[in-house]
Amino acid sequence: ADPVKIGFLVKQAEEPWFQDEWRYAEVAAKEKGFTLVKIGIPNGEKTMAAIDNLAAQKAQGFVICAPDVKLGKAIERAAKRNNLKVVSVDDRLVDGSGKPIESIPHMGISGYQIGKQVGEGIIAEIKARKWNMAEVGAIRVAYDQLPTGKERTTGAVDALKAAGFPAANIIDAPQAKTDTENAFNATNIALTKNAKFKHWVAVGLNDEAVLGAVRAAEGRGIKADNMIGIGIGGAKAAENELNKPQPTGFFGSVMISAREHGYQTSINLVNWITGKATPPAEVLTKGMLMTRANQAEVRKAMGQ
Amino acid sequence: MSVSQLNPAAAASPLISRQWLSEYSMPLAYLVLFAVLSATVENFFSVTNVIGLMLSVAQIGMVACTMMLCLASRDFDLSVGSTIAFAGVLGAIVLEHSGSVAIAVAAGLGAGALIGALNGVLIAYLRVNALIATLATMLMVRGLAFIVSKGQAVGINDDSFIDFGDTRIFGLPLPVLVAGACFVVFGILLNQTVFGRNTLAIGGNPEAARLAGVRVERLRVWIFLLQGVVTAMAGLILASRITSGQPNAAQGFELDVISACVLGGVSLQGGKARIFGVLIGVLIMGTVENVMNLLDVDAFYQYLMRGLILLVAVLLDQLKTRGERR
Amino acid sequence: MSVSQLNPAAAASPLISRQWLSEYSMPLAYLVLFAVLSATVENFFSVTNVIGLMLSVAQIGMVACTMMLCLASRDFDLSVGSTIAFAGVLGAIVLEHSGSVAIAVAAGLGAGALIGALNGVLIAYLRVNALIATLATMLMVRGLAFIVSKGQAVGINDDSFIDFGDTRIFGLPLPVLVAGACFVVFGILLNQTVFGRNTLAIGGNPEAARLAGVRVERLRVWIFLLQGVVTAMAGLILASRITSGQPNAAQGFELDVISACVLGGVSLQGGKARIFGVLIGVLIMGTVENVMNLLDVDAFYQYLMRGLILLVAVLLDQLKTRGERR
Amino acid sequence: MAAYLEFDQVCKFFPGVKALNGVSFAAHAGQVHGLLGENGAGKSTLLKILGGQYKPDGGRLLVDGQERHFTSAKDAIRAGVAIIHQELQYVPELTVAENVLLGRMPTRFGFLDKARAHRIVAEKLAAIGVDLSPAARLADLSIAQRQMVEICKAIMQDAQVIAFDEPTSSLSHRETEILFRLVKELRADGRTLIYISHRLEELYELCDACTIFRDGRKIVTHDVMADVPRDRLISDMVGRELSDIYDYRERPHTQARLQVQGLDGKHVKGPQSFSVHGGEVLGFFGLVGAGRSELMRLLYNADARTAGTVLLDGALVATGGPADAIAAGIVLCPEDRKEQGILATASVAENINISVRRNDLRGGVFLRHKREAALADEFIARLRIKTPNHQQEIRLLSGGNQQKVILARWLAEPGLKVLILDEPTRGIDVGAKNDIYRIIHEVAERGCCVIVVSSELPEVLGIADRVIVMREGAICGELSRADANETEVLRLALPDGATPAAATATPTAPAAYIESPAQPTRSIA
Ligand SMILES: Nc1ncnc2c1ncn2[C@@H]1O[C@H](COP(=O)(O)OP(=O)(O)OP(=O)(O)O)[C@@H](O)[C@H]1O
Ligand SMILES: Nc1ncnc2c1ncn2[C@@H]1O[C@H](COP(=O)(O)OP(=O)(O)OP(=O)(O)O)[C@@H](O)[C@H]1O
Ligand SMILES: [Mg+2]
Ligand SMILES: [Mg+2]
Repeated sequence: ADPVKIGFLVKQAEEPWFQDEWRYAEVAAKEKGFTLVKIGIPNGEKTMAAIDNLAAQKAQGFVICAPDVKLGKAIERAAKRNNLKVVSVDDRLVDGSGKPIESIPHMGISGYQIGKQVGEGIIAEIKARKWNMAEVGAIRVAYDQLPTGKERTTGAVDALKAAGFPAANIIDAPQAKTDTENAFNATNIALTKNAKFKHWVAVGLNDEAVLGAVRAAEGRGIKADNMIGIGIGGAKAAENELNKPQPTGFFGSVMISAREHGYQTSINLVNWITGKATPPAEVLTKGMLMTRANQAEVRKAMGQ
Repeated sequence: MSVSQLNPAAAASPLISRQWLSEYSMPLAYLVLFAVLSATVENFFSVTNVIGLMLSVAQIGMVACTMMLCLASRDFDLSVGSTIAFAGVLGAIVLEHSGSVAIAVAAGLGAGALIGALNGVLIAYLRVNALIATLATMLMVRGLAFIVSKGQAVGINDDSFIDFGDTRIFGLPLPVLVAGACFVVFGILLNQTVFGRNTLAIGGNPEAARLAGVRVERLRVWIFLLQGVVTAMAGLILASRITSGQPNAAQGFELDVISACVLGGVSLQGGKARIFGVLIGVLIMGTVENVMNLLDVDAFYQYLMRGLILLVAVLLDQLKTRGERR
Repeated sequence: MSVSQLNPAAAASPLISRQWLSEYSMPLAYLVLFAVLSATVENFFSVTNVIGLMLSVAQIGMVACTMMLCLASRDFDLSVGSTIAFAGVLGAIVLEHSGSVAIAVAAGLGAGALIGALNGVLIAYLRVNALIATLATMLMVRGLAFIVSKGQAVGINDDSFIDFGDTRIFGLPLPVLVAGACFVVFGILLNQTVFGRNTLAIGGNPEAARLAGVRVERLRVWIFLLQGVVTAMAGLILASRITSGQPNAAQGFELDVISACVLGGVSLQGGKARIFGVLIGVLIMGTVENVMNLLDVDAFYQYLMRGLILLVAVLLDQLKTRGERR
Repeated sequence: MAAYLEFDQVCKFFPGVKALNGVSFAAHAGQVHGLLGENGAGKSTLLKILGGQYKPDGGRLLVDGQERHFTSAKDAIRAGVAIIHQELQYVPELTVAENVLLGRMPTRFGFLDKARAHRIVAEKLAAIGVDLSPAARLADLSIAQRQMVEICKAIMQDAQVIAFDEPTSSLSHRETEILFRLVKELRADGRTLIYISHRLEELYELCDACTIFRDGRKIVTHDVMADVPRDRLISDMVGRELSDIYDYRERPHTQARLQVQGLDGKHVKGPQSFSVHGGEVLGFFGLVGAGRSELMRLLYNADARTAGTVLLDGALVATGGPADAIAAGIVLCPEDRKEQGILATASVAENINISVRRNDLRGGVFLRHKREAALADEFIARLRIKTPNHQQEIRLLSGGNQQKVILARWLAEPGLKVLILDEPTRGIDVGAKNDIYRIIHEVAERGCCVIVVSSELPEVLGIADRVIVMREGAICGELSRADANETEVLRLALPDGATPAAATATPTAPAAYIESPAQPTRSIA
């Protein structure tokens, strides 16, 4: 048989998370002896081009985290046309009416679920610090232009509300771009408007957003003991914060395992191609809250 | 009696060779590049890959045709990326509600025409700086795309609409054929019609054009309107290819299109445009991307490579005009 | 014999009023806007908010000062966003390894100077189109930022470095003071020195400036070099504020800076620049953003509003030159 | 005979300037009507009103007895008015044919009919006597050729009214001759022609009637041009008496200060050498495209030279660009003020001070605004530059006044050793010419070298101590003031085979020397 060649397409190639996924997929490739082609697909157009490109390279299938889940049908068609097998990772692909595409096996996280873990982590810490919820303001650093961003922050907010956090205390801070500086500016304004709260918590779509919120709070004298920020991702940006000599308002980050996603999905796909096994239709992995206290264990558990 | 002191014969021969060089150096360079890549990069020279390459630049190609006119008239359009997204989203929504492909396409194209006309009126009649005017429409149209779609991709289930992006004629996908048609049509428009000549004239010297009786403002509006319509068409085709209208599609698209044009020798100072050059510019952009993916170049190094290749391309193009006084 | 036929008194009064208007209309309009917002928008007129507003535009402000020079000389720089990211990342890495703030800052500024000089040489000596040249460096520098940082944020633990972004003098954060200093320095540079005048001259007519003894190429390189250094400084300050060097910081920053300049009346055709205008342009951009967030404007409608306000601002600016037929 | 074209109390005001203040006059069909006036008198403004470019602030414009209100250039073209503007209005990237037919390109089935366009333009060019390919790009032509294209463009409109705004300012002999023949043909054809020029001899040669402007007002209309004495014209125009405009005075010459040895480069044929003495005014004459400007640009480091050296007072002048030449004390006032001279959006003061200011900076970097303003005001007064103040943007000045500003830039140089003026009096009125000639003499008297490149033969003969003639990119002869006369100079300048007799038969020749009453004194030298 031909040597196995698969593609691994991710929506934000520059993000540490996807770099990690690729890294673990490489590990799998080395172990199992197949060829891996990594392509970044920032938008729908590039996605289509990348699939064509894979076909030209005579790949037999690809793992994909699409820039938008509604690309599902297009990806399905393109794969079928080129006779490629598809496995989705991170985000589950859906068709035009929003139903998951059954023919594409999926391994992933639910943005909403991860967000919920953030919210739950915050609630637990609020309780541990014995804060009065009425005196706590919650910043949602919002970037609703990005569907996953919205899902994550919505999950977090829902978890807060479910635990009895007053909905009126939740303040949106819309960032213009997804970087720390813009999160900083957005949070600054939110803090100005709501000077009344004693304590603060912050959620956002990634570690960078929460970091911006934490820095803005520090600028106003709201330090570690009055701030709980929990990010998502757990990569270097979080590690830097958690390893600072003094604790900061950046309390922790929900870490998701790039290892399993990168490694396992590629192996599942290769097994499918070689006819060894059909991948399970859907596997959902969970994140773990990593804080100063449990950093080492979490990293180990997550296989990093 | 002769005005020029020059010996016509002596002048003619170097002139022709220089003109010939400046006319065909880009296509030639591209052919050489293509040949080299075919020989060295595995899988590059195959029907599927070449078609894939063409498909990947189909949208850029269409819009580059009108962007060329826009730049040639000394203007600038940053709003094309947003227009692509909006036309796609609007088309998808209208399709969902009306069920009629014709109405959806009409809505998308109509919206494009409106956006283009708005740009044109702002720039030509209200004399707003083109950068600011189209930056403003870029923001507003992107906002509209988000608002009408509530920030979510709008799925498309209509098969006849989706098929458009998939259908092949003589082995070539329809989007590629449409892009090809754009190059032919706008090539003719630029070189064989009064419209094209006047466009170059208002770019080269707007005052001279006005004094010669060209209706400069009206022409500007038409150019932007055309740009809007073609961009909307590209947006609808994209929506059909990706089976959804995506409000955050085509971000940064404007820079790609403008780069392709400039790479193809269109002057930002206006007055200069060659359709052939634009085609080559578009192909270079697509080829670079394609080859880097074929060679599995690391994502971070892709930035480096893209920058370098852009530089090399313009430096090569520069060489031929060297020595000439500017 | 009199040079002018006119009664000097009669001539002076309309002239002064027009000049006065064109000189101060922007600041006045901004003051009115500021007063209206202070009266109507809750929390807007408070020390914390105004300082927050200034902090939010500190980086844009610094870079806008040099971008103004760049545009005034009829050039263009798209690479500033990448340079901010790269300088921050490099500074953080060097700081990590050397432990010396001085070396880290020197490395960051040095890198900025190199990038700027590269741009300058490409544009001035190799005559590469400024858009393409700086687009290429933008890509390459961003790539370098990713490569040196392996795509990860680089943490900063040195307190003296971090303090820089936090320290306040007379209640004003240092980044704001630095931006203020930039406006003063570059204002003087533009209006009170040969450097500034020659910059405007090469923007107005490069050939005439050259024949008048301006060393056009050398000056161009200096302008870009300055731009690189100031941008790198902004990058280091950003890194200090966010206590890390982030390789994907400041994407799209270049358009913000250029818009602020153009909003402030800097002509893309070169030859025209006013430091006061740029300051106002920067403040308008920041204020719009700030007020929209204070008013809780929906993220999607923010796009719409930003576009609209950009348009209104230039249209107002346009009004005063109306009547003059070109 | 009823007037075909009539202006009635026309006014046009700009901020700070009354460009036209109640101007009335009439021009008749079958006549050439000359407009005269010093720089900034309002001549071009009047033509812009006629061409629909400006809307008058008052008064009426009548064409063929009908009152007209043009709102755009197109209206004027439709009404049969064609203008050849002072600032050439062409599209550099388009071809001759496309420029000539701009706005009126012939089509076939909606597509351009290029063959026909080329044919009709080629025919017209041939009929006029201009040897140009319709396919040539305007950017590749010399200024004179571009000017001829502009003229052809206006003629092709087949308009009843044709107005020429200083058409000869960038033409020399050959084209001037063509132009004059054309104007006369059009007059014979019954067109109404308006002709603006600062060269009196041309006006005498061509015009049937003339109107004189000063400071936006009409001074007088003479119905029969030929009857008006020259001195009367001049005094009406500039408001004072001028007997000898060249003001030539004998000066002592020192040793050779500037030595140009074997200079070679593009557009120059073979190495060229010459030298200039201190206190000497050296004239450079040649037909259009003779390479004079190119040689000066090589000397000034404006273009790269392939060989040769320039010595000033025995010292080598560095070759790093114009800045080096200026540092050595050599300055060049370029011939094309729009492309090479003015900083359009900068003020008059800025345009004057751009180069001089390097000598007078605080701490080597900071400007001295007050001194710059004072210097600008001094030159505005000395050269009678018409501007509301020194802050006016230079693009808003009349063409001749822009030229004066650029001259001021170079005359203000304190360390001046060599002054090169390329067509310095292009578009300048008689009074100002006189001012400039006086300044040239002053500069020479200080012991500097002055090189004047000019296509106006009378000017060269009138002010130069020595004349160098160039032909086809090379220096082909040199004449002392005593030997220089029009026949000799033209014999050298014309290509082999052409006789000076043929040249002197051109319209400029005999009439030209009316302007030079100083001529008899020349034999003293
Ligand atoms: N757009 C404008 N704005 C302000 N002033 C102007 C404008 N156009 C012309 N002027 C002024 O109007 C006056 C008349 O200018 P015009 O160009 O008609 O002079 P002219 O007679 O053609 O002079 P020249 O012989 O130098 O060409 C000048 O003082 C000039 O500065
Ligand atoms: N930009 C240019 N492109 C092509 N040819 C040029 C250019 N400039 C000058 N030439 C050619 O160089 C030769 C010398 O021109 P130059 O301008 O030096 O002549 P000149 O004696 O100064 O005459 P004039 O200035 O009256 O035209 C001419 O043949 C001219 O056509
Ligand atoms: Mg004039
Ligand atoms: Mg010349």
